[in-house]
Amino acid sequence: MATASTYAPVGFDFSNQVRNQFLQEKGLPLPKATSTGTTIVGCLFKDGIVLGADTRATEGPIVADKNCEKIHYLTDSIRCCGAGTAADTEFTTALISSNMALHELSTGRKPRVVTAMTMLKQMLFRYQGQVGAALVLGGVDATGPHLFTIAPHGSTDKLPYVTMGSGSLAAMAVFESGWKAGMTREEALSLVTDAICAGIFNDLGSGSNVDACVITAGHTDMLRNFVRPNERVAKEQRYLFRRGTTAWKKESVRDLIVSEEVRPIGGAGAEAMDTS
Amino acid sequence: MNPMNTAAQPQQRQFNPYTENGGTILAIAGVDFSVIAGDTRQSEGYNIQTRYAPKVFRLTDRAVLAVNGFAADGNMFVKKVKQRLEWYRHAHAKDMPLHAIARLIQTMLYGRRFFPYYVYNILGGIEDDGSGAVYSFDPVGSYERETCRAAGAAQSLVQPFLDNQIYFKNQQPAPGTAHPAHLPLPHVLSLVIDSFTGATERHIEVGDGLEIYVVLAKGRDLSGLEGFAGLQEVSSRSDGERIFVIRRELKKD
Amino acid sequence: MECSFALTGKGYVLIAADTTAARSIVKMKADEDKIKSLGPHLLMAYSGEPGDTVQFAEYVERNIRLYQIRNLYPLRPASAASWVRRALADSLRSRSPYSVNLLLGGYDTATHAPSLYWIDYLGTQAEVPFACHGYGSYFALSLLDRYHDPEASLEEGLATLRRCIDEVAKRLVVAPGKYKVKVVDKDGVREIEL
Amino acid sequence: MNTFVNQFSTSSALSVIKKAQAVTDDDEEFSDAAWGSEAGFGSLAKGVPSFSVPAVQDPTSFLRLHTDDHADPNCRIKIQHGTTTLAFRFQGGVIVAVDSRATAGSYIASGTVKKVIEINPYLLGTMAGGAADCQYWETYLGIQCRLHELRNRERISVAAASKYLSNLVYGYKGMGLSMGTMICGWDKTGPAVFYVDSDGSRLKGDLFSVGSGSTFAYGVLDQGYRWDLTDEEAQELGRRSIYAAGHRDAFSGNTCNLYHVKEDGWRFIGNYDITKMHYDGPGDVPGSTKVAYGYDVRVEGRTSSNPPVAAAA
Amino acid sequence: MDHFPTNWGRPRNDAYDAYGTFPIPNRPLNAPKDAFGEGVQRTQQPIVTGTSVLAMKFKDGIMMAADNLASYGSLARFKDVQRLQPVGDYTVIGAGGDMSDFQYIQSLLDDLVVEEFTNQDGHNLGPKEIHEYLSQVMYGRRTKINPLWNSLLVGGFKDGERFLAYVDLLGTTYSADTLATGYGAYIAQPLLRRAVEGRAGGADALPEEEAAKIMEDCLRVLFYRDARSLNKYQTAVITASGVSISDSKALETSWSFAEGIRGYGAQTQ
Amino acid sequence: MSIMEYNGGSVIAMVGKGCVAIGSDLRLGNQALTVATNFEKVFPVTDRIYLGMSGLATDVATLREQFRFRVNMYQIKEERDIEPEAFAHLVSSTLYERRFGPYFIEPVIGGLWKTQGGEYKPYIAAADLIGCLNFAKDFVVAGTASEKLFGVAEGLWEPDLEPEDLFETISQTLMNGVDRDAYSGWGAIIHIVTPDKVVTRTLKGRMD
Repeated sequence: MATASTYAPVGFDFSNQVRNQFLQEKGLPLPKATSTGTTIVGCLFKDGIVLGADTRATEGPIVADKNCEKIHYLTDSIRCCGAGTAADTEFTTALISSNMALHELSTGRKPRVVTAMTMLKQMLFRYQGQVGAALVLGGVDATGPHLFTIAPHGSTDKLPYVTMGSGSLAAMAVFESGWKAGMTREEALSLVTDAICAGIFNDLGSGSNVDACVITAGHTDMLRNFVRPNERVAKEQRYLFRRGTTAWKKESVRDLIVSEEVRPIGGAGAEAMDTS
Repeated sequence: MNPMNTAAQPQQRQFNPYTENGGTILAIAGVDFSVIAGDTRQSEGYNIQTRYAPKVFRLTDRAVLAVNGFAADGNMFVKKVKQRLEWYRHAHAKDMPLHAIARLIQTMLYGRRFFPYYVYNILGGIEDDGSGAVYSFDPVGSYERETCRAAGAAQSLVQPFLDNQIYFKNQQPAPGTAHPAHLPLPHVLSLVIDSFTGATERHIEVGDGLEIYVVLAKGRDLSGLEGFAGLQEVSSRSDGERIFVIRRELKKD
Repeated sequence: MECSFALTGKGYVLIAADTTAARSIVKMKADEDKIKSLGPHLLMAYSGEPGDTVQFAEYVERNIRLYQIRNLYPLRPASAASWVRRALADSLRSRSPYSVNLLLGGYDTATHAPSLYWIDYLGTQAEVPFACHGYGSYFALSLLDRYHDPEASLEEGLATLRRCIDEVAKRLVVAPGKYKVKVVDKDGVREIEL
Repeated sequence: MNTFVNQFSTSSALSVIKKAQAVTDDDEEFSDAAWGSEAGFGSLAKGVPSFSVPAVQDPTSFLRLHTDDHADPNCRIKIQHGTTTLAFRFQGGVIVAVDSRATAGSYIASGTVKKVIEINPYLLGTMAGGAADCQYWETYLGIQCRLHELRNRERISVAAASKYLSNLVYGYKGMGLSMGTMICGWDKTGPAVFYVDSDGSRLKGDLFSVGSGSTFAYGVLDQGYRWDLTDEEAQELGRRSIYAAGHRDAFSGNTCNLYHVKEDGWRFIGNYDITKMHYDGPGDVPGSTKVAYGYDVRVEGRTSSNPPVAAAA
Repeated sequence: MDHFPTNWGRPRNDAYDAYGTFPIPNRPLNAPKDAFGEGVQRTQQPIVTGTSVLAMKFKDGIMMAADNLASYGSLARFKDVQRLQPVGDYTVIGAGGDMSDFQYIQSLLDDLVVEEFTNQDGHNLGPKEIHEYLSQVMYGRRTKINPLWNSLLVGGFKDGERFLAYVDLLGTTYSADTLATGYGAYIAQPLLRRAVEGRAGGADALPEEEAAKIMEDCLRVLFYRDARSLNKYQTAVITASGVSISDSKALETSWSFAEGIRGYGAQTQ
Repeated sequence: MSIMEYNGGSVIAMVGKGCVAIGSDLRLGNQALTVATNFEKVFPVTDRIYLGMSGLATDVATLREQFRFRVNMYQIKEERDIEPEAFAHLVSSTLYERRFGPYFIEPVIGGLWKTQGGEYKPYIAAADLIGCLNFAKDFVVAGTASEKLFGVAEGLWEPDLEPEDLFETISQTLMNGVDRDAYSGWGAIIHIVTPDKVVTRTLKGRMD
């Protein structure tokens, strides 16, 4: 009864499942988790890989986060963009990232992109699509640059340019019409920016800013908010309230400053405390 | 838990005659003016169909109707209302007064009680007594006269903001003062613009453009409208009520 | 349909629960006691899924008793309520969840204050001056908002309780006929004839 | 539709067929004019209005599919719901009290709805259920009541008016109308209250409350109700009961509108903010006990704890 | 009507009687029923379908394009279907969706044009009128729950004005400088918008040759990504000098972009 | 009606100049029925971190206990107070652990973190019911009134508000937001956390 251990077993905890089933049978539909419409892309160029993502996170039609980060760190030279159920992409990539670090420590070699890809696809396949992460994985390792997509059920794909998320069609159109082999870094970066912008401006699930990440052998550039095409315009007026506008019933103040008063012992005080 | 739920699941049909086209409309009535605004994005799902589809329509020189919901129903409904107003003009040689248009819209909406127009209407304009008025409708025709109202996709984002800023809800006036009963036109316009830029930030279906119709009572001067870029007059006469349109860009993502 | 009411007054908690045990459209029994004393100053009214109710009440009763035996003093009402809530919330996550709604009333002999806790089958807990479970709550809560007095004497409290029962009898289609009423105060737990 | 083509087309065989179709099958030409001023010409002669119905096997489930937000919270057309209304008869006439909230799903669509429909100076109808259903049919009832007056040179009785409404909506039974109204008024028989709903039931009685918060209103109303209440006491009881429902029911609230029907017709007593009543009471109005209605405000400073007197000393 | 407090006022579900308060829970529907209702067939799903239609405004008029495929499910059934149809002297309509419904629409429009011609009243049907007519037809059919399963683009040039608008099976209409139906709305529209909206001066600064190139690019991308498309297409150009619909053209495509790539994962050979 | 709306309730947190404010409404409902109007949904975690939870009330209580336990364990092990960011990740991973049988709550975290220099900087975060964190720089909301709160906050909030101004802004946002939501309201409580004190105020909100 009421046992809560700090050392719970690893992995998912299904103990609420029974109760939630019970509630569902009572007629309360279970809520759906935050799922993000997104545009994420990646493309190969002469020296490496460029990954790109928009920065909008939505809950239904509401923008929950205007500037979230969708390019996740796996290792220094491998990054992963996530679309789908937001929490799943976040935790899946975090888990694989730590596994990659462990792998690196146990083998003593720089981990390869295919290692990350295999870990991810095995994990996602194990959960049969229940972990709803659609990923674009890119990185440069000893064997050169690699770019993969991983679908929620664990299938993977290897291509010179890839897109995922609700804006994937818009972004893919840009790639299909603009990609060519052996681009320079600048060309690739501007193509990726164009592709993300196509998602941002044509897909309602994507929006706000462009994040990009350029990975070459030996160097990774994370270009957070590389382009900001959607800055909010200044408001027409300010909305400051006069202090005292809000009516309240009661107030309590908790002082966090520990105040110490030093009272000298001896003199007048000592007489009262005569211990002799 | 109520047992009713179990059997009340809706059944699926193959052809759904309705869809949702996003967007938001809003109207605010002032003492001798009324402002009716809507964004211009028309979307379906995550797809932007067009960046410019007007949701606000001039009916007469003193009545403006904003429609939101299913665009095909909305356009058809506006067409029918305009037709009825035209007939009225032919029969009576004058424009139908605002409160009568409101009742007309109710009966027209209710005529489709069992196959509703999926349209949220807001009618704004000038009453016979020269005061600004806003009427808001639900899809099957219940209506009431109000001072301000937002409808559509982002209604729940905009309306509480207007409650606070127009009705001064939950605000205590400074001691010895009272909240103004009516706000001046420039203030109302800036509230409208800020409502829409705010809704654009947080609601994916709102954006692209903003169209603000301003209806001024007969004889009211244009004070409060000067300085608005792209102000356009759409009234048919200059000696009666006058209607102006202000167009603004909104974010396009 | 089951109904239970509880309200606090000056130094006491009054708990009333109907006494019908029903199966489908049949009344099986008309004098079932649905209020359990969990300790010298603690009462619990329970309603909900038949079977679960008694099982859970007895489970709670024994554990609270066990605590008293081990520690030589009983759990105070607030702690007891918290424990009962937790027990219910945990059971809900097990293979065989208890589906029980509870009203927990107790008198804290240390602070001399009566306290009343409303707990539903999900393990939602609220400390309230008066509470109801069942369809009766739709009628009685507003009435109690109007007539309840935290400093009412026992007679006044009973009068308010009678109002609730009368109102439910008047308006609820499936109103239960008879109620058992118990009170807990500084002298302990006892049953009262309405 | 394509009528303008057909109108002038006499040539092709196809258009002849089309024209025939248009005559037999053109439900586009429904009377959305319905009643009122059709192009400025009255159309009252047409009688009971007609409605267009979707061309599907089961129109009721079609309507439910698209409008029943309880079965399916994502349904598109959210018709406004939620209400507490009450009316009771006493020696001084009829008290009608209502709240003013309309909800669509969990969104409070309006807090200023007029839920008392002034049918004529002697008749009031309340509005619960589908707002449009009540507004429309009670306005229509108003027309019919006036016609009755013109035909018979006397006011319609409350019984007849309510029966008229009941018959009207019973004709649409099972189609998805939703209306629970009380027709209140004063006629030759004195004060009268009738409950009419879209199932077709019509009940005569002394005291009714209708709506999602009606149970809460009943709780207060039943306890305070007597036939021989004074006017002021009755008004206070109506206000207090609506407050009770507004406080406890999520779908009722905002303000209370209070009407009193007497021999010389109805009178609007006032509009009271529920929250103001909670904190300060209804203000300086006749019958008010000048006490805040809110439980926590009322019992402020009172405690159930009962320390022994000896210990306190 | 439901009287339970939590869902008070909603229509009662007569199929389920919670309290047993009604003697006959399953009330028969009192509305008149069509005895042959079961037998009536309506288009409830498209059968032989066409995919995207693209259209854009350019400096001198409107350009539209569509491929020549009509699919039967996943079968590329008819490979020489013309989905761009001139109507009158100023207008072209392009159709996606069910091809039989489109042919019905064509017959309606033929009648309309003949009708208009025989009237000889000095008026000619322009794109605006035809779009209005189509939107009424489509909306009317959706209101009868008997839709014409198409999405149509209407493009035209009359009296010095370009006109481009959309109408679909629900009667939804809109217009913009660039339009696309079907998958084109997701794949081609971003490219079209970038080319037109993104251009200084917009559509007015877009010469015909460039428009044709953009159109071809879009069709190529669509052919790459839309599994129901074909690399054989037609374009229509409507300018002040009238309507011209091209013969079928073939797209140059290249599939060598991933030559260096092996497999879908760890494979290297 | 969704399970997240069963008990009702909403929470909001906002950043000010060197301070944060976090508040909730006070309703505990049982669908449309209001059971109690004293149900606080914001709890102190440490002196300068507050955690708000909206959603199913039983899970609010369960998780409150669980977080208190885990924070205490952290404190015992590390011999220092937990920082807001670490706490946010604690919340997030606790929720994600139940990915396939979630707790029905959406947490909102507001607090101050201590920089190397000993300064206090504001920190807010929110998560969905399976723990996807959202670190905003302005405001975060959760609960049945979240849409309404987003709308008002987007209009009213501005950067660098002093504690007293922040109190007005968050109070106005919360009260006007919940006034348009049937399942939230019935009073509200706001905590303003500044480096040297926490001011808690119970608002006089609408009671219907």
